[in-house]
Amino acid sequence: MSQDEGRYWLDRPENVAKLYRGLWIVGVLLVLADLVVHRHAEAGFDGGFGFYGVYGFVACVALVLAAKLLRRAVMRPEDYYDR
Amino acid sequence: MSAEQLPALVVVAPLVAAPVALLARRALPAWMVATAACGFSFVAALALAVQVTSGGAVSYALGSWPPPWGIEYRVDVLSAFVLVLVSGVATVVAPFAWASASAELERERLYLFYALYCLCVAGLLGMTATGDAFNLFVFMEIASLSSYVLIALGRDRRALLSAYQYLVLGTIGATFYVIGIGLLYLMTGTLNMADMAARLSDISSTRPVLAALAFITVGVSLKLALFPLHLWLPNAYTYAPSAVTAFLAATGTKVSVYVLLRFYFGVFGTRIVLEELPMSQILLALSVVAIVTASLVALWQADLKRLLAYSSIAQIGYITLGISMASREGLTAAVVHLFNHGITKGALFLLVGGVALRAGHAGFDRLQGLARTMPLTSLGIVIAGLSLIGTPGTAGFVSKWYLVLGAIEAGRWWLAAFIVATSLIAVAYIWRFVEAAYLAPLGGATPRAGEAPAAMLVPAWILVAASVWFGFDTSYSVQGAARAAALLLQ
Amino acid sequence: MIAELPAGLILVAAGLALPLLPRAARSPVAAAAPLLAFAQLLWIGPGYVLEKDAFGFTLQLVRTDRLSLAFGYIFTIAAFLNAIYAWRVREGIEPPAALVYAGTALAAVFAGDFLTLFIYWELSAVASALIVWAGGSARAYGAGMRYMAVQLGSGMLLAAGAALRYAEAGSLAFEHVGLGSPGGALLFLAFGIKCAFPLLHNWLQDAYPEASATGTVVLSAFTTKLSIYALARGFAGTEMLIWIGAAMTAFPIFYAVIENDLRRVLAYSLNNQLGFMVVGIGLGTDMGLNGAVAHAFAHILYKALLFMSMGAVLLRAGTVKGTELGGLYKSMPLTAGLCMVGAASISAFPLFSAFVSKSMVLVSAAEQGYTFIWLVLVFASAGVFHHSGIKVPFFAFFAHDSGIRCKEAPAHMLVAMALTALLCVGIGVFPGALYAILPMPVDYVPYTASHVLAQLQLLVFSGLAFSWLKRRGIYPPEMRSVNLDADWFYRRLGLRMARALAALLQRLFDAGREASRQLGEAGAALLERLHGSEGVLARTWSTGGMALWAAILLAAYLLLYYADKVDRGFIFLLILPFLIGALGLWADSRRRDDD
Amino acid sequence: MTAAASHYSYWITVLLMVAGLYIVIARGNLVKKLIGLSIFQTSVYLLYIAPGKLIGGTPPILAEGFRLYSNPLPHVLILTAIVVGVATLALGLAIVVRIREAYGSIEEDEILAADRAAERRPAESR
Repeated sequence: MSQDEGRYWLDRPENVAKLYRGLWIVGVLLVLADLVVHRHAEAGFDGGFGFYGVYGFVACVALVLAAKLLRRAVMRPEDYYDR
Repeated sequence: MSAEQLPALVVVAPLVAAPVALLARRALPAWMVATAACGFSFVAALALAVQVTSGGAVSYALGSWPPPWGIEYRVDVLSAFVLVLVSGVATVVAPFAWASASAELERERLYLFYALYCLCVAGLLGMTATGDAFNLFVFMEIASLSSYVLIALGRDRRALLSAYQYLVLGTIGATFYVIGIGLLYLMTGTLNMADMAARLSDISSTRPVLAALAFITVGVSLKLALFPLHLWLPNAYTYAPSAVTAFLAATGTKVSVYVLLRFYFGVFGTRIVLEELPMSQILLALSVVAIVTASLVALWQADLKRLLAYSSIAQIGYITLGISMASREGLTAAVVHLFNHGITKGALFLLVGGVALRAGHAGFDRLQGLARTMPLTSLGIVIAGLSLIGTPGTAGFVSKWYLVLGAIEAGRWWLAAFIVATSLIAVAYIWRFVEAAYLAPLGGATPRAGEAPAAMLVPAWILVAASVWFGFDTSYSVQGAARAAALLLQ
Repeated sequence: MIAELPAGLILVAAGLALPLLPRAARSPVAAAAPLLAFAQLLWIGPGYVLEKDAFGFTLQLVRTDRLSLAFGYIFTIAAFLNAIYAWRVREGIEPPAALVYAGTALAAVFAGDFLTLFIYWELSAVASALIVWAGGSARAYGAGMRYMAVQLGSGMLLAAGAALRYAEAGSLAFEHVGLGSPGGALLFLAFGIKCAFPLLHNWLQDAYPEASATGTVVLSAFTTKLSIYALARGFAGTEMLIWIGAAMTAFPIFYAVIENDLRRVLAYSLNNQLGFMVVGIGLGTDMGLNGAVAHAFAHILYKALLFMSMGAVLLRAGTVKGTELGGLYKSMPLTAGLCMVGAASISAFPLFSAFVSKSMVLVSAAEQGYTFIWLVLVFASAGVFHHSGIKVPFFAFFAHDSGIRCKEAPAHMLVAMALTALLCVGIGVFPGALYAILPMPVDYVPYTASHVLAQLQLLVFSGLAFSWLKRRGIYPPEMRSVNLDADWFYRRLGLRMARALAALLQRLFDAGREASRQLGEAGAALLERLHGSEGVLARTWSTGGMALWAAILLAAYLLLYYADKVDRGFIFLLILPFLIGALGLWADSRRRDDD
Repeated sequence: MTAAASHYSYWITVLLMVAGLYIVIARGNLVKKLIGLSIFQTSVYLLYIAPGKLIGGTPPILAEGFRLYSNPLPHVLILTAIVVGVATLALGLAIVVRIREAYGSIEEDEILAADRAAERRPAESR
């Protein structure tokens, strides 16, 4: 591992941070685009400003938190069924 | 040779071949005579089948005495169907018997084996072809006596006791049958079955006729190994020489089923048997018990041959189940299963015979990893086993399909579910073979001498192929059975 | 001549012939057969019927229309891509089983009646079980057994349903069925098992990841999509499907988040994608059905691509566990890129395939007023991106470097993946081609500014959620584990109950035996006493016992016949001999005991 | 004459039948079983032949002054049945001889016990 240290752009944490910040900028731009583009609502309320962005973010955070809870309930050692 | 003489020729060929084989006193000519006679009968039976399909029943008056005074040979759709099965299996088993019997029996006495084989074939064909009730008894005894001897020829000493037990039980069965015929003769004054049926219609509810029905039912049930009269069968099949087991399993009980059908529907008539008497309920109950118990017993057998013998008892249960429905579908199922199970079980016993030849016997300890040393044999057993289960694409499926159809037609949902559910037991016992042969490591007792000789493998695979073929092309089996069912219900 | 042969049987025949061919010819034949079948399908087109009389019915072996052809096309394409991907696998049961499996599934799609459908349904189940077993491990064996049992159970229900249906409707024709009758309900259940409805789903996550690298790719294409086809044919517009489908989209994603085995993650997402199709079928509108079929078409491709990339990882790195992988983009950059095409496709990025198919289902649900369902579907779409779009590529190719350095995937796998990726992008860019083969006329434009923007917002913020949780350390780490699912009921609870039941039965049996032994000592169970107590039905009987049965049966028959005709005296006369016989037997046995 | 007495041949038939069957069921000795079997078969001979004889009937030869003939057919049939019976008995005895050679006994329970013991032995040694 040491010989390719630094050879790869993604190995450097500051580059990853750049990507992360870039993604936020893209997100904000997309939400701002809601002001420009005429939104055609499918279900009535989804025409609102930034609906998809908020829903996507909240849904995924909720998903992961719920999954963490689920893991407490269902996780067993890997050889559970083999015993 | 005209078509009128075919019914007699079918029977006479192996009957004459028997003393010829005896006189030959050497194995090879005796075998050749036997094989040729079986082949001839097969061709004649096929010709008969064609004949009766297009032109109706063929009758032959023995010694030119017209029926009902003389003995009549009468072949209709149903009997032609059974004749084809019996002579066909006999023809396939004959080449197998050359290699198998040579290995299992003393060479000097082999010719006797082939003479007996001819007699047995002649007896079974005669039972099917004759239209005379007493003549049927005589042929039944010819077939039985020769099969007692054939079973006693098995290598294991237990074959002797099995043959003895079969002899006692078979004789009781045949005697019951002949008592029944005697009572019918007293009441009607005729032995010709068609004539008897005509004369019985007025007096069918009288006491002697009912007694005759009881005696004939029990007698024939003994012969066809209907639960609980099956007890002679497992040992007889297990310890008999392989060729004998295969032949008898494929034909012996089937011909008895034929006799039962003949008497129930052809002589006594549906009205008395199935409407006035609780016959169909008894038969249904016995069939259901037979299927469950025999299948379960099969599941725990330590020997594949014995396992298959018990499975035969269960399969006979399916046949009698079809009869008990007494509907078009039910009878079609019974007749088609009689045929399909005949070829399937024949194939299985032939293949197991190959295993027994290499391993001494077919105990499961000899089957561990068998697929590696005898791949073709193992594959054949699995394919025929699938047919036994009733997997789509095999002959067994066709039978089960009609059984289920018959059950549904009669509004008996539980019965349809029962048929499907019990097939699962068959899955389990066939799986035991798959597990041993394919999934287990090669066992110490597993034969390593390779496949059985081609002379044994080829006949076996012919029947395996047939049990797949008749799963796809049902034009012969199902149409023949449907015609036979229509004839019986007339 | 070739037109007379059902397209599926071309594959089956090729599969059966495969082991007989020289090794060098096997892979070309395996690849050529699907092309031949595809060409045949193009040639015969819709409205073709091939009938044959069997079992006393007229069976429709082949019946083509726009619905079955759409599935036919994609099945043959998938079989072709599989053959390329598995080019180097020439030995063993897997290559022939894969072709037979694809062929029987294809034939099932064109079955015009339930009997034909049932036959191919069962054959495809057996062939696919062989593929699971070809995985070779002990776990694959166990999973294969469970898989086989479930699939055959589905077949059994199908047979029972078809039989009931025949009794109800008098016909075996495979047309719209509906839930209104017991037969319909059984068929629904049969299809539902194969479609991995919630609680009936576990065979999928259980078995697929245990197959070999190539085997899982094959498995992912056919079984479930066959059931999607069957549902679309028989149960379009059944409202219950909407709710079932919505549940299917939602619950697997929770499991996918915490699952460690990346192929199992994909199996969960497979389940989730099926949900979208089931909802579309349940809606039953033109657009809903079109969406279901289009999504099935697109799904087979991108799911195959994802499984292919994970197969390549399994082949080169030896594992697909999230805990053991990471940083593979350095060794396998092409595979990583192709995997991301698949990830983008399943996540429905604009210009990728699911964008043009899945949205039809969503729009249709919204149009029908199923707002709650619509919300669930949008949530599930975000979730898909989360686990299949991000998690799978991230943990395999990026994340922290696991230190694994291996070779790039072999050329034939890369070719197969590239072809599949090309198709995924092609559908995304030129949706018209896919829309042209859908069963109903299409009146839908996927590329509107509003739709593209909404989708991008959803995906980008899902991605942001992932990165944010990851950077905050909230995201659950990958752990080596087994997660309990509905299969616990039969793998644990069922097993324990079966064992307990067996013990109970054993005890009852022992007690019964003891009781009957005591009865026998009292002289009541004569047979028992004569013959000992082990395995009454199974052991060799004495001749006397056998003959006694004959006598008993005779007496029983006579009694039954005469029951309503005869005076009691006569019956007594008939029984008397047998009573005497039984007494004699008993006396005889006593005598011998005394000796 | 009462009905029962006038049909005395039937009673003898039933008696023979039941006696024969009883011996088959109750006797463990293989030879005795065969004797029982023969008695059982004999009952059938009587069942057929007795009704064929008419009281006052003569052999069926057409002649002046005789109008009542006995039925000859049952005799012919039973001739066949007797042949079958003899063949069965002979074969049965032959098998018993072989059984005696193989097991050293003709008592069925001893033979079954020997078989059972032989089956159990390999199972225990395993």
